[in-house]
Parts: sequence; structure tokens; C-alpha cells
Amino acid sequence: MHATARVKLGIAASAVAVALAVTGCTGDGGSEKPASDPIVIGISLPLTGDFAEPGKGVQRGYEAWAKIVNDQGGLLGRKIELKILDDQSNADRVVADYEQLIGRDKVDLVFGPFSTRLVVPAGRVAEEYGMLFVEPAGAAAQVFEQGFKNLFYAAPAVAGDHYNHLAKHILALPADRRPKTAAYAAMDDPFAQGTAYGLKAKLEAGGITTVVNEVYPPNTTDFGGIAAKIAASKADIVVGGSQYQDGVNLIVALQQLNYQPKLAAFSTAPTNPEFAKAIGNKTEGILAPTGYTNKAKYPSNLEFVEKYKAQFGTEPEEDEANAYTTGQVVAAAVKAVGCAEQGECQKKLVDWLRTNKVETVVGPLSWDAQGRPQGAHMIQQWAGGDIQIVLPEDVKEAGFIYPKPAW
Amino acid sequence: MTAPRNLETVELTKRFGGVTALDGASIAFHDGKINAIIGPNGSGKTTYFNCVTGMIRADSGQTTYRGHDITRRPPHAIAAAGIGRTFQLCRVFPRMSALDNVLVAARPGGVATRLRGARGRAEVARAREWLAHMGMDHLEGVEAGNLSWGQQKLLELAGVLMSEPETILLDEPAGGVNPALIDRIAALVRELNAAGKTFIIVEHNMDLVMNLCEHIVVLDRGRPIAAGPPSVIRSDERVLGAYLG
Amino acid sequence: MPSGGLLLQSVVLGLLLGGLYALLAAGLTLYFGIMRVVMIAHSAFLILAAYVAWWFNVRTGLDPLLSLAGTVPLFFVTGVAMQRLLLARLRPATLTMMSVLLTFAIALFIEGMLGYLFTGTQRRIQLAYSASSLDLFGARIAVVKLIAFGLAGAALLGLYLLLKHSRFGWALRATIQHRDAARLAGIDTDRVAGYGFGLGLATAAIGGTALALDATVYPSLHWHWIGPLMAIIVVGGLGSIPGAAIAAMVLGMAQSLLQIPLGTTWAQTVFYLALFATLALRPQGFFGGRLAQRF
Amino acid sequence: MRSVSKARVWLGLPVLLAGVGLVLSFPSLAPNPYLLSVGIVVLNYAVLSTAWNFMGGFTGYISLGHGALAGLGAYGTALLITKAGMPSFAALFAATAIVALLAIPLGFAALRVRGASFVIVSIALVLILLLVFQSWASLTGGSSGLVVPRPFPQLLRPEHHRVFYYLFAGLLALALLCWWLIDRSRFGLGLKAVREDEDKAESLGTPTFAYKLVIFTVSAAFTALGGGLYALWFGDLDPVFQFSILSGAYMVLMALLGGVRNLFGPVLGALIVGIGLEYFKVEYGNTPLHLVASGLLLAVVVMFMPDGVIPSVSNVFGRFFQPTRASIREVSAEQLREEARR
Repeated sequence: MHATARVKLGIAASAVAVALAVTGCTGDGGSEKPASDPIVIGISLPLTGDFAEPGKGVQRGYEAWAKIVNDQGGLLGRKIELKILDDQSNADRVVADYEQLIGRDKVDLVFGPFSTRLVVPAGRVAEEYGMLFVEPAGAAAQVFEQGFKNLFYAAPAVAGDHYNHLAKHILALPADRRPKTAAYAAMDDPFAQGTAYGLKAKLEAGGITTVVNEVYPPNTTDFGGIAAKIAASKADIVVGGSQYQDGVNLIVALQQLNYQPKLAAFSTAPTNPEFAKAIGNKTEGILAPTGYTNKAKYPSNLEFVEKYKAQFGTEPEEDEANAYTTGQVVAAAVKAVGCAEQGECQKKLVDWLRTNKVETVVGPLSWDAQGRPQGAHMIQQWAGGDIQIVLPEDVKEAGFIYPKPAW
Repeated sequence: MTAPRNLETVELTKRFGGVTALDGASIAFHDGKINAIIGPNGSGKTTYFNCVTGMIRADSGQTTYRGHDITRRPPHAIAAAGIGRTFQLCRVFPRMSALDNVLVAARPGGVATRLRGARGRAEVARAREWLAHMGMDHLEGVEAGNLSWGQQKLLELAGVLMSEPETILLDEPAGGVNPALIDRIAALVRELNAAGKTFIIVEHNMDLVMNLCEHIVVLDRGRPIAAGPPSVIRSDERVLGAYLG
Repeated sequence: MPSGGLLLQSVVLGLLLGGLYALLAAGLTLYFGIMRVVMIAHSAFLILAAYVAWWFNVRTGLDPLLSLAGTVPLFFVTGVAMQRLLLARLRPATLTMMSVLLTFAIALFIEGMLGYLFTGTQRRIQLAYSASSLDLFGARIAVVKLIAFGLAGAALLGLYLLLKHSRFGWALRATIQHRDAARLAGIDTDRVAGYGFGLGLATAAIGGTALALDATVYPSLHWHWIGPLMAIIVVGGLGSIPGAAIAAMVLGMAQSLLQIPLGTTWAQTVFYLALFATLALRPQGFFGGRLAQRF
Repeated sequence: MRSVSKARVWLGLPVLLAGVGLVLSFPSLAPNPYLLSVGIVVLNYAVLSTAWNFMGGFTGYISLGHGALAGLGAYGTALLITKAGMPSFAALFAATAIVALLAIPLGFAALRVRGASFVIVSIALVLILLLVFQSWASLTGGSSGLVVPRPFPQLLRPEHHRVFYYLFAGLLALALLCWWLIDRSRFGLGLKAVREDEDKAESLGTPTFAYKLVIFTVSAAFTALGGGLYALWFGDLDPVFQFSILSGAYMVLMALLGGVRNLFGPVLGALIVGIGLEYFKVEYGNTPLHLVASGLLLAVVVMFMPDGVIPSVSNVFGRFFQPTRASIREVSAEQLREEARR
């Protein structure tokens, strides 16, 4: 019997040791830093798990930004140092990460993570520590409904506004050419669903009847049933609120049923470089919104594309650009206010962004009181094996094709 | 044959897939006797025990105990009605102490008693008494799995006795046990029988059965083929035929 | 009221889906029959086979069906090894519970390794005939789905013939019915159990390849298969292979038809509702034998 | 026997007090809020695996679905606050009561038959609740998740952590106390008999089904309390993480690793696995190797030390200090008493 007691003693002893080890190794967190120290920026990104692919894109964007700024002498004369943690696409982790970055590592600034699901919990940590929180990926409506005062979305438009140009174009068609019915299938994801439902609301208001409205969970892989419903409805247009693979699967399933709509719009998936190959090059006429084109003529974008190519060997895509934009936005505020550390400074940065406009690689950005950017996305279309901007008129690279040819 | 009815089954039938283990077994036992069920391997003896104690649900037929229908009652209710049993290959709770093995069987009262400490003074005293009765009082703190085979058999019996049954079903009490211990178990059965307990014993050891039991039922292929005192059974040709196949 | 065309289409899809479910559930219930083991890793092996098929296709450019030549024997051997080296060593008293945990651990291991080797990105085989389909009275049948169904059907038929008409099948069925009796009848039940396990895992190899033809795979996908499969084997009666096959077809069809009024997500709940209803009303399952009663 | 337990108390008490003192003083020792939050996560694990151990430890029924019960507690609490307007802690207790009630029909379906069905139901529970909570967006917020209002909105984050640290510690103490009380009760003895041999227990008059149902309900209630308190602390609920098989599996792993038959087994397991996960994340953060490691650890525990670390270690100690223990069958009562006094 006394063996048991001994074991308990041992357990307690090791618990003490562990606790001491954990507490001991982090004795000095809060000392003041001289001005010549680097500006440490804390970031948590999904480098593994569900959002790993876009997460890595965001990481490249941040790294490109830090390199470009450092090559030009840094910010306020201080070098930029990124401290990136992996949150495994997990909300519990992302909170622990920002907790660690702000509370233990005492970083000077934080940038946002990827995906709406992670932005809200992360934003709350930043909010409760009083940190400025500029994020590259939380486009869904509810991000801006949390009452966060320190949050800004560094992209042209929130999810619901992605299709604004397309909606306007469709509703402006002459009555005899205008589609009558529409089918919607959206992933149950705040962002993907937000884009499709933004368009749905506008088309319904314009008198286009919704004949199918399907929502599928993020892990769906069998799209046979949904495709059967859409094909049976013979809807004039089909709108997919998709991420990447679900969009591919849905399109293949629709093609298996030989469904030929007059217009097909899918978010995110069609802009992926692998997309055409994934659906066997049957891409003809597919539409997609995008917040960024690496052909944009904004001065900072020319610099970004050139230096990004030099650093990574490829052209930047939307995720990279949004991350870069985040860097640009924070840098503008830091330069204007003249400080970058925890405490009072953060409030000043927030106040400056609230009232000013920032030039970025996706164009000039400004925000409302909840941090929503005030713009819309461009619309791209696949034609002849290539994807080009067709809307709005002033930046288009090709003409809008309607009705779309068979796929 | 004037003693009141104890356990009684009418047309008890149980099939496993294509095998009929019990084929309309109608058997009656009487209070205060030491009974035995014998029969060749696979004749349905253990299935009979399992059915009457509710461990297996019979396909058809009826079981009564002292006039009450217990056919569809769960095993714990049948135990509470006063039927205790041991298992073919002795079963104890291997990782509980010998004392706890006996204490488990203490008759639970209401909800309040169940939440009280398991080692109430009265129960522990009674459990120790039964352990002492088996000559095992010095082993009360030992995990049952560490006991010898014979000790486990005795422990199992002590547990059953702790539950204060009126009728005790023993499934091969002499199986795998040395002769000295067999004598001891037999003495114990006689002693308890003298104190009023009824026994029903499934056993292959014919010496034990013939010496110990007053009433013997012979099962063959799931149905009783003979019943009576040892002297009758010994000379019954059907019984001999059943054993010789 | 849904149109006749949609109804027919759903029936066709349900049939095709049910076939795959039937094959996989047969494997899962086989393990249970042999060893009273709930093999949580069954669907993880399914996804593993699908990954192998995908990887084979990406690497060689050959048809993924050819990967079966490698995965089926490999999985068979793995199954035998798993039974003999791991599961047979657990204490019989706690076998059911501990085997669940052990196979769960194996599932985690496979998922983790797949994630490590191939990342969490969703993968899909691109075939020339991916989007092709046949017309059947107005319903479209995708060629890939038809191939998958044919594969599952052939494997199931093979399993049936093996169990009914071979000496090994006889020994296996005897082992499932009554292990002790089988041993008395001179059957080396340990050996039979090992081969039976290998057979079960081989069904996962075939099922995984069939799955890979027309679906997207990612490492954690196996959780979405194990639930319906477990529900199927309980509804069909644990340990009963015909029961599992019938339950699979019925539930697969129900899922497909329920998608029309309820949508994909809610339609999936039919499996779990059937599971709970079965356990509450008829724990031995609707087509099963006595085995299920005590488990 | 009596003297044995007395000796145990005398040796155990200082250790227990030291442990309690350490737990209580941790917030003052932790140099930053991050470590405090790690402490809360470990305490949460300890609460959940102790709650799991009501079912797993006593009856031997292994549930892989306790993650779902915690998720129900979390969502129940959150929904009662946001939709019914209840105060935070009233909602927590109401949600716990609801989950306990829900456990009755669940247990009825799962426990009527033996182990295998129970495991299947427990896994199915996670999967169906994930579907429901993902799909019923109008109520649960769907995949977008649900935001739980802060119970103490005026507190800054470090103070908020401190309050919740003590709340979790209190809940853990309550769970341990209950486990200990049941462990020494006749009810507990009956449950352990179920674990050892269910048929045998029933033949001795233990109403096994009723016992299992009651303990399952208790276990569910504590799990829901843990989950609900976590929701109040964490603030964001996402169905994918609330209804995850992995979280249930971690509870099993922690309890099993520490030792399911010991009061403090799950706590020890939570300490090891909780800190291990944190360490693994720091060292190998950007790979799914933590799944591989968890899988391997679980397999090793199942194959080689199904009774957990505490009995394995105490066996080693036992052999070391009392080489004669192997011949325990013939030890007399005097010797046992002698040993206890030493």
C-alpha cells in the first residue's frame, strides 16, 4: 500500500518540476526595448490542416512584404521581424498562439490569420489586449458584427459584395436575354456562403427566381445529389459559393449530368492555377470574382509583383496579395503615427486607420466603423483556356460572354 | 414429494442457430433438497441454468420460482428473488480484493444505502464471516485474480452466500478441484442444506452426485429423460444409453 | 413533389452508393463476426487505399484500377499481421474495448501519416472519363460511378462465393458461429481469424480504389465513412454479412432519396437515426442472428 | 485493513495538500497570461478526463464520444445565454441538467447491449451532433460558429484567465470528490463489478443496467459542466472542434495513460498529454505528426500498460521495495498488517 503513496508523491514532485520548468523558462517578457530593436510582428497561420494551402500563400505574402520593407531600411528605422506560429487550422490553437505572441513574447504588432473561422477568435484576443488587428482573410459578414473596434479587413470588399459588378451586369441585361431562374449551392462556410448569398440577395431583388438553394458542409465530397437537383431544375444560371476542391467536385458532378447553364459563377476555385486541369479543361465560360490581379497598374503592385517574382519565382495570387496589403496598411499607420509597440501606440494606430485612406496593391482602401472595406471585387471569366477580367468595364481585359458556351 | 415447489420450468426451449440446446424442458425442483442435473456434454445443463437465471432469454416456455413467474425478469431481479448461482468455469472479479468480491453481493437497500460507503461495519463483519467460513479470512486484501483456483472457487461461493439466496445453483462445483477440496465443498453444501437452503447442482463427478444429492434429473439433448433418487437413476437404462450415446 | 426525372436519378445514385457501402460494411461486420472487434481503422485503410490509387495515378499516369494489383495483396497481408501481432495479444476479457482503442490508434496513425506525406490538401484523380456519363431512361449514370459500383459488386459476389462454397469459407463461418465448437471440429480458428481479417482489409483496398475514382480524398475523410458503416452493421445485425449488405443498400437508397426533400446534410442523419432506433427497439439488428444479442 | 487505509491517509495527506497548494498558487507563479491560459487548458483536460473516468474507470465502458457531450454542454450554455437570455452561470447549470437528461435515452440505447454497441453509439453521437450543429445554422450558427458572451465583460484578459483558472480548479476538485465518494460506495463497488464481469455482477443481484445508466448520466453531467465552462472562458464555438472525435479520444488517452482505476490517474494523464501536446506543437508545430504521436502513444498504452502509468510505476516500486510480493498468495494477515505499518 505504501507503494501507492510513494507514487503519488512522485507524481506531485514531477508536477512541481514541470510547473517550475514551464514558469522558469520565461522569466523576462516585459522589459522595455530600445528604439533600435526590430519591430516584432506576431502572426498565427494555418500552415497545416484544412486551410494549409491558402495559409502558406498568406505566409509568402507576409514574408515578401517584410523583405521589401527591410531592403528599404525597415520601418521607423527599425528592421521588421516576423514571428509566425502554426495554428493547425484550429480555433483553440489560434487563440493560444495570439495569447502567447501578445502575452508572453510581447510582440510589437500583430497581423491577422487566415479564414473567417480563425479571424473572429483571434480578433477577440487582440481586442482584449488592445492591439490593432489588420487581417487579410476574414471577409464574412459576422467578422464585422462582433463589435471589434481594432479590426480592419485589408482587401477591397467583404464577401457579400464580391459579386456586385456581376449582379449589376445581369440585371442590366434586356428583359428577353435576362436569366429567369437561378440555382445556388454554397459551402457552409462564412466566406464561401457569403459570396453566393450576396449575389442571391441582389438577383432575387431583381426578380430572378431561386429554384435550388443547397448548403453543404465543408467536408462534403459526394456532390451527386446536389448536382442532380440543380440539373433537374434546369436553372438558367448556377452560382457556387465554393472554396477550391468542392467547387471542382460540384462542376464535375454537373458536367457528369450534362447540365448546361447560361451562366456559371463559382467563388475562389476557378482562380486557382490547378483549376483547369482538375476539371479536365472543360472551363469554358466559368466566372469567378477576384479581389486582386497581378496585372493591376497600381504603383505599389508593380513593385510587389516584380520583387515577389524575384523572391519566389512565381507570380503572386490573391492570398499573397491580401497578406501584402495587410503589411502595407499597418506600415502606413505606423509611419503616420510614428510608433510601433504595445500600449497607447496601438490606439493611435487604430484611430489613424479609421479616418484615412491607404494606397495598396489592390487599390486605395478605406474602412467603415466596423472595419469593412468599401469596394467590390472584379469578375473574371474563363475563355479559350485562359481566365481574364471581364467586369467592371474600366479594368476589363476581355468581353463578357453570355450566354456561356457549353462546357 | 410433499415439499413445496421451488424452481419449476415448463416447456423451456432455447435454440442457437440450428442447434436446439433446450427442447421443451419441463422440470420441477422442491424446497429443502439437494438436487442434481446430470447429462452428457452438450445436453443443455448450463443453458438450463442460464435460462432460469435470466442470463439468456428462452425462446419459449415458462419459469416459476415458488409460484412466481420469473421467465422474463432480468438476472439481478431473479437473484433478488432468492436464487444464487456459480458459473461453470469459476468466475470471480479478478482485480478486486477478496473482501470486495464478497461485499459486492451484499443485499442493497434503497438509494441511500447504495451511496453509503461500501465498507459498512455490519456488511464487512458478515463478509468476513463468510470468508472465515471458507478458511480465507487471512486473504481478504488479496486481489481475487491472484488467488489459487480452489481459493477462487471458495471465494465465488462466499460471494453467492453473501447475497443470502434461498436456492443455490452450482455449475460444476467439483470441476478442476482437488479431492480434499471436493470433500470440503460437499460438507459445506450439506451444512447449508441443513440450514434450509435448496441446492441444484450440475456436476460430472458421479461419486459426488450420488453421495450428495437426493434428487437427480438427467438431461439429454435438451430434454429430461429421467428423474429420481440416486438409486433409481443408477439403474435407469435410458440414462446409461444417453451417456454411451 | 419532385419530378420523375430527379426521382429516377436519385434512385440510380442511391443504388450506386449502396453498392459501395455494402462492400465496405461487409468487411467491417466480418471482423466483428470473427473476433468481436469493432475495427475503427477500416475506413482509414479505405482512405489509405484511395490515396495509393491517387498516388499511383499521379506517378505513373496509368489507370488507378491497376493499383489494385498491389493494394489487395498488401492489405490482405497487413490484415493478417494486424490480427496475429496486435489484436490476438489483447486480453480476451477486455478485447472488445481495447481493440476499439487499438484500431482507433491505428486510424489516427494512418491519418497522421497521410497528412504528413501528402498534406491536408484534398486530392482527386483526374481521368479522361471523369465527366462522361451514360443515359438510362433519362437518368445519367457517370461512368466512374458505374465502374466503382461494378467493382464493389464483383468483390461482394466474390466474397459471397468464397464464404459459401470454399472450405476456408466454411471454416470461417463456423468460427463466426461458434468459436469453441469450430475448434473442437478441428478448425485452426486463430489462423482462420487471421485470414478473415486479411479478407476484411482486402475489401477496404477494393472499396478505397473504387472510391478514389469519383471522389475527393483527404486524410481525415475516414471519419465520415466510419459512422455510416458502423450504423449499417448494427442495423444489419453485428456479424451478419448478408444483413450488412441489405442494410447498406436500404440505407444508401434512403440517404439518396432523402436528399431531395432534406438536402445532403440532413439526409446523412438517416444512418444515425436508424442506428439509435435499432438499438432501442431491436438490439440484435434487423437481419442479424444471435451474435448481436450480447454485444 | 483499517490500519492500511490509515497509513495511506497519513502518507497521502501531505502529498495531496502540496498538490492543492501548487495548483492554487500557479496563477501567482505564472509570469504571463499565456502560461496561465495553458494552465486553464490543462485543468480543462483534467476535468474532462476525470468526468470520462466516471464511466470508463468504474464500468470499463470506453466512450469515444465524450467530446460530443462536452460540445453539447458548451453549445447548450452558449445558446441559453444568447437565445434565452439567461445569466452565464445559470445557463451553465441549466445546460448541464439538459445534457444529463439527454444522457438517459442515449444510455438507454447504448447500454442495453454490451460494449461494442456502446462504442459505436458514442462515435455516432459525435458524428450526428457534428452534422446537426453544422447544418442547423439558424439555431447554432452553423459552420460559422457561435460567439459566447463574456460572463465578466469588465475584466481584462489576464484577470479573466485568473478567475477561470480558479473556476476550473474548483470544478476539478468537485469532480474528484464525487469520484472518490462513488469509489468507496456500494454503488461504486457494483460498478467495478460490472467492469470485471458483468454477468457475474448481475447474477449476484447488482442491477447492472440501472447502475450503468446512472453513472453514464453523472459522467455526462460533469463532461457538460467542463465543456460549458470552457465555452464561457474561450468564447468561440466551432462545431468542427466542439464535436470532434479527437477531443473525445484525448480524454480516453489521458485517463488510460494515467490509470483509470486511480482517482488522480486522469489528472496525471491530462498533465502529461496537455503539456506534451503543447511541447509537440512548439517543436514539430507544422506537421500532422501530433496525430501520429497520439496514435502511437495510445497503441502503446493499450498494448503494454492498459492499467496506466500509476499502476505500472507502482508495480516497479512494489517489486523494488518488496521483492517478496510475488508470493502474495500465502501472505498471512499479520504480514499484511506488518507491511502496512512500515
